[in-house]
Amino acid sequence: MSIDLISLALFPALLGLAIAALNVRDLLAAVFLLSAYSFLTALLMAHMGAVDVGFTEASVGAGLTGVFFVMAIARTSRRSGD
Amino acid sequence: MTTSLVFAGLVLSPIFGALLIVVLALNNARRAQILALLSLAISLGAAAAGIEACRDGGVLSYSYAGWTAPIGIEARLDGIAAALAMLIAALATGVCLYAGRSLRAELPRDIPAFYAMSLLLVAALQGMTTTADLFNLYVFLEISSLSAYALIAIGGGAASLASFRYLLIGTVGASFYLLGVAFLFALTGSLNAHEIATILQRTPPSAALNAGLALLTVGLGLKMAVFPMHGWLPDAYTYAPSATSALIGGVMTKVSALALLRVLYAVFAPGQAELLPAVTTVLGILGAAGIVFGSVMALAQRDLKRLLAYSSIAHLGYIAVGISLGNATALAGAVFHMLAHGLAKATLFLVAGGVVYRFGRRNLDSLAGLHRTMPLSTAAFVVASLSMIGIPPTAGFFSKWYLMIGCLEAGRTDLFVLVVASTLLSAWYFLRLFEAIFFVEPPKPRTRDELPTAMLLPVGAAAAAILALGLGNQFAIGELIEPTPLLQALGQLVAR
Amino acid sequence: MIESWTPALAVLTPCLAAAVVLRLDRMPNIRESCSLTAALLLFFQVLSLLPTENATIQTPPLAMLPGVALQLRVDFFGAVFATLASALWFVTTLYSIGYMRALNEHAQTRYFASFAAAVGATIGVAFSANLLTFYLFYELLTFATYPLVAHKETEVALVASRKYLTYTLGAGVVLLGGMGVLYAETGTLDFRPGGIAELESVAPTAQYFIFASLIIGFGVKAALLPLHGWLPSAMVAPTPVSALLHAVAVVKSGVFGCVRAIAFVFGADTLTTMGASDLLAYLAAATILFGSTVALSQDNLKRRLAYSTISHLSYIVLGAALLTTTATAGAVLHLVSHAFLKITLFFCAGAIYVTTGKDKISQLAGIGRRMPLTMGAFAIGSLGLAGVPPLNGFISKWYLCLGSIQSGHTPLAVVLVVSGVLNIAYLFPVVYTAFFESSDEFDDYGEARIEMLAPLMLTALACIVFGLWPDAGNGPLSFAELIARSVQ
Amino acid sequence: MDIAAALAGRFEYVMTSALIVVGLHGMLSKQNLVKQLIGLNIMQTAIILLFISMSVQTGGTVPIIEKGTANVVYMSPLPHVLMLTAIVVMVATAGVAFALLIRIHARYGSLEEGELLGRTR
Amino acid sequence: MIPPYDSVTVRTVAKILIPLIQVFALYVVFHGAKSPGGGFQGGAILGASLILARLTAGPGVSVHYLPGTSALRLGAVGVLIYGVVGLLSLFGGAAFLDYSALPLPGAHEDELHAIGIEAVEVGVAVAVACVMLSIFDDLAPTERPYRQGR
Amino acid sequence: MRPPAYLALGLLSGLLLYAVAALPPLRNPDSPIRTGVERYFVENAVEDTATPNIVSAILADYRSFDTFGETTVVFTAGLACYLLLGRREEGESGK
Repeated sequence: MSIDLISLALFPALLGLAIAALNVRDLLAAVFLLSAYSFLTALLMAHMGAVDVGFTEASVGAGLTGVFFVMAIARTSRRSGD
Repeated sequence: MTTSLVFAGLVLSPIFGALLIVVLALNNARRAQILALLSLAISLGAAAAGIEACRDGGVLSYSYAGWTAPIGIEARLDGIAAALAMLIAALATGVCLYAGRSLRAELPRDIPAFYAMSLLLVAALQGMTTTADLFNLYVFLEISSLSAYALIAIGGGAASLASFRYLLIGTVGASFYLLGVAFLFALTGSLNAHEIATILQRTPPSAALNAGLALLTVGLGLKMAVFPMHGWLPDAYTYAPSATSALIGGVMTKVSALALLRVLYAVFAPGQAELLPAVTTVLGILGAAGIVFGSVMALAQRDLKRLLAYSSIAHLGYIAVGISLGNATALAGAVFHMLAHGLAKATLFLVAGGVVYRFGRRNLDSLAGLHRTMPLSTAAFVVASLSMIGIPPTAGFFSKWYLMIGCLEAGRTDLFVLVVASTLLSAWYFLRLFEAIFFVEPPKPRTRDELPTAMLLPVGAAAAAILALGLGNQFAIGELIEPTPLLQALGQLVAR
Repeated sequence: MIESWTPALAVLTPCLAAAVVLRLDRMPNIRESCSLTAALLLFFQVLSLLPTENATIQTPPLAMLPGVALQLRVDFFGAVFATLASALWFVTTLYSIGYMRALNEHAQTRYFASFAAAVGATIGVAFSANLLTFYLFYELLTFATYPLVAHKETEVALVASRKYLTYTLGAGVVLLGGMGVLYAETGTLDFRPGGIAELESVAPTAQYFIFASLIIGFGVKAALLPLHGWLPSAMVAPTPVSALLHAVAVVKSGVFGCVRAIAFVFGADTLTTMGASDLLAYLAAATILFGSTVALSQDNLKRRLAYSTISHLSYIVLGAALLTTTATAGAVLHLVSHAFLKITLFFCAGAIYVTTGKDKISQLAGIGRRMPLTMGAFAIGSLGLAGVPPLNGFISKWYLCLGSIQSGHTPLAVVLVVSGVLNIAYLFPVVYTAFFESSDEFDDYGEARIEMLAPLMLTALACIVFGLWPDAGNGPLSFAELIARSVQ
Repeated sequence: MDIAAALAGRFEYVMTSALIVVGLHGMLSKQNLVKQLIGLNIMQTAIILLFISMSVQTGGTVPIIEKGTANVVYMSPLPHVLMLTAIVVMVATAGVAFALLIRIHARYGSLEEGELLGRTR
Repeated sequence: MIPPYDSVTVRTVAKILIPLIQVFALYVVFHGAKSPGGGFQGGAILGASLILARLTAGPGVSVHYLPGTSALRLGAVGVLIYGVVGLLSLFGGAAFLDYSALPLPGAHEDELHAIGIEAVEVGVAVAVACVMLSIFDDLAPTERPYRQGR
Repeated sequence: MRPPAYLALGLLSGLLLYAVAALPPLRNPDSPIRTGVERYFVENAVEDTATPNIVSAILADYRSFDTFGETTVVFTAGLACYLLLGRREEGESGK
């Protein structure tokens, strides 16, 4: 069968994380959810055979972007109106 | 080797210039400016060599890293690209010369990094102009966008917010473009524009192809600020430092327009995607709407730079109309309008910067008596305005002329009437400026106080270039633009 | 054909003069002498360029579009117009000096510079070898005269100048559209005596479109009936401006363009098949009657003259539209004679205004006693416009009447005669008021200063000379006949 | 045509498309600038995922060639390369966006669209 | 605002951890030709280790290495390394970045390519690591307010 | 969110579904990307570059210009942040 189970499980999780990240009012929480989203993406990439890309996404996308997000939030405000 | 040097001079020299500025001159504006001018001089030379090589239909093809087209990345310079490359290099040189004084007046401190950033922008635009690889185009698109965001945001005040909006919209545009590339790549397995075009010849039309076309058009349309995707433009141009406005307003949108032109007519050879006629039709309608909208909004502005920004939207409408018509005459008109409008708008923004430099304000009232304070700048301003209105022998007239004839050739009488009649619209808002300059007495009498030479020189040179381009349009169009294979494939210039 | 850059030099002379004038802001005397010198120089330049039967001077073409170049050519018609403009420029400059200094006007530098630029553009219009060149100078003329109309910088002047620009730029736009279609259909924009032959085979819709756009484009400056609105408002300009620009340069450029469009773009053959020329002729006739009638009710002297101008410009259009040799000759002649007559009248109006501050006809009772020379010149101008022999107005009107009867349009001849009567009706009361009504209001006034008096005497004299000897000075009459024969 | 079946065979494509739409919806509907940025990030990541999905091959292995093996099916390497670039571009864009956010906050004291609008006018 | 992290445990752990991470990063960079990894990944990890050092030591202290603009300058040097490799081949008579024209005598063409790839990866790693650190420094909160334009 | 935004979003979703259904299916050995340039990379990467990791080979050799651009993107971002927030000029004490 053309659909493997890992994809079948990870994609809905991704969708859930994305929606959650967008709808949490605490921005710090949103950023952690986004990092989790990125990390799951990285997993999925690795699973799809793109180890290099997964590696990069994990270190750059989930890691550094997350850190930058936190920095930016620390210097601005943590609450979001929506 | 010569080919190598042309591309290296165009694209690499500004990048290296930027790097060297950061390494050597990050705290010395003067040294940074000199380095920038040096690397731009190389760029100018390369552009001149490129024009020489591309006369009468010549095309320079170059494979980066020595791997030929489908494997590696190919760069191509045809007459159109060479003309645009020259415009970019020349305008950037002028702006870098100008920025020294102007930035110091508009910003609280010297910023040597400005030069590095402008060089990166220039390199990226040259890269977009010359590349034949769709993904490479994306990379350069992003470099140009990032540097543009930064260059706009240093303007202070609302500039950051304007820049952030531009960032969101611009990134969405770039993402759409990337998505379109994804579809094309999935369908053809290639990223090279010419190879894709060849493969598409034998690919049956499909929904994915149509979607790819639509996404590419929307993505580039967002970057090009075609109405109604122009939302980011007015604020960005208004709040940016004038030097930035001149550079970005002069060339940036044009490069995206050129990319769009290539996608529509070089990648999707006519008739390949079912959606192509619909896309061009919609583009024509949007362009026409943009002309009217931009001009009417420009009429309502009190802020000089915002007025110029809205006029940009109108003139991008002309380019969009030219692209949408798709015959050789109209495309030549569109390309020539990129050059003409680029020069004219840059001149206008440079003079606007001069007004800010002298009076610290930029509303229309501050223009009063400008012809006494800055007679030479005013003369340049008038020349550029006449070009924007479309009065011969300035360049703007000829681009409008080719667009008109292109409309007739395509049998679009409605667009013809619009293009012709819109002259009056743009005349109206420029006349408001003339009236503000010549016939309003300034609150206190002003003595002659011309801009410093470093600022006046680019202004004058740009104005002279407008006239030269108009008088020499037979060279630009007849020997450079028209013989390019892209236009030749679409037929003769003027149907007899 | 002789190729030479000398016609371009003739165009450049006034433009250079404008640039020099701008630099001489602080030295009014040198500035004015510069204007005068340039005017004289230009006049002799134009004379040296006059064509002969077998040699026409033209500049080398400067290719601009495929098949179209920027080019100047001194043909007979253009030479007549250029000579007229350059001669009257000198006279008007002299007059302007008196006028501007007497009123102590502001921004005189801008005034003289714009004036010179406008004359340069007019010479360019006269010498244009094709529509593109024509369009270039036509638009330049618009921009050069804009500061003159707005000269006073009052709200009224600014509104009038906006109106002027809207009309003329609108005209430019329409003209541009017509040029576009003409070029797309025929691939050329040249002026050719007798018309562009390719135009005959063009689809009728396109033919009508081109004709209509060209006539509207030129008709605005020529103040044809529905398009005349700007002219009376533009009378807020200083009187010398009204004199030269609104009796000679601007409006005559429009008329000149109309004649070019009729005789050099379309030609009699195409127009006859189209049947559009009759329409134009009747439109012109309507304008003649309209202008004359409205002029009757104007109390402001300059406005009365403005409406008179509207009516007389249409004489010329009418003559060209009749498509016969005699009528065309009449049109060319009227172009010249009306210029001399109307400029005399405007000079008189200006002289009165400067000396007494009066600009209403009803205020002029008895002024003829104190300013006999001025009002005498005015009387000559009035008689000339009415077509009374032996003044030059009679000759042109004679040709026009003859032409309309020859071409079978007798009603038009009647219109011309009626208009002559109306001319007397609206101009003679001025003379009557000035000479035969009495008041003691002007006891303290004398003639205007010599810089103003001399020019108006000169032009009045010219009216008589050309009336008595229409071929004086290698004369307009033979030129007019040559032109008419070449195009019909 | 049986679109449902066609879509079922392209599960990854459909899901990434959904993620793109979710991200864009976030950008359009949220008032907070950070949230808009999060939406942008989600959209970009989704596009990257779409590219990667393209390269999947049944039985494919990581595109690293081992000596002495033949007839191995590899995942397509080209999309991987492109997406490496895209990820870096993404983080670069985010970095610039943060710098802008900090400036905006320093000037207006807020990152809510509605409040900003009130303060710029 | 992030306070300087004044916990002895954290500092000690970080002190041990950071060199380890950096060694791993170097491995990733130089082993990129044979296994997953390369300049970007290695550079990002290297950058992360530097950022970790900044975080644990607190922003006030951590400017001891790569202070001021030197991180950005070093980043530019990284890009320059890449570019110079390209220019070497350009002036060696081939296209920009065509490694087969690198002026290294006695190496086979494929070896030249491998060397070129490694050199370029080093440039990328330096650039990414330093620029990431530079961005972090810019974004990180400090006492001094940055100067805003008018 | 205003109606035009909903419209745009709806259009985009429709377009994506419509397009994705027509893409070459996943895991298809005959899809164009498999038969295009990719074959060359898989077959020649080791010979050309002596680098077993094809991704590295393409990244740093075949498409090295892209990667140069990409490094420049990173550098541009760094410079942009410095330009916008830079407060670390050397010799700042003098100012």
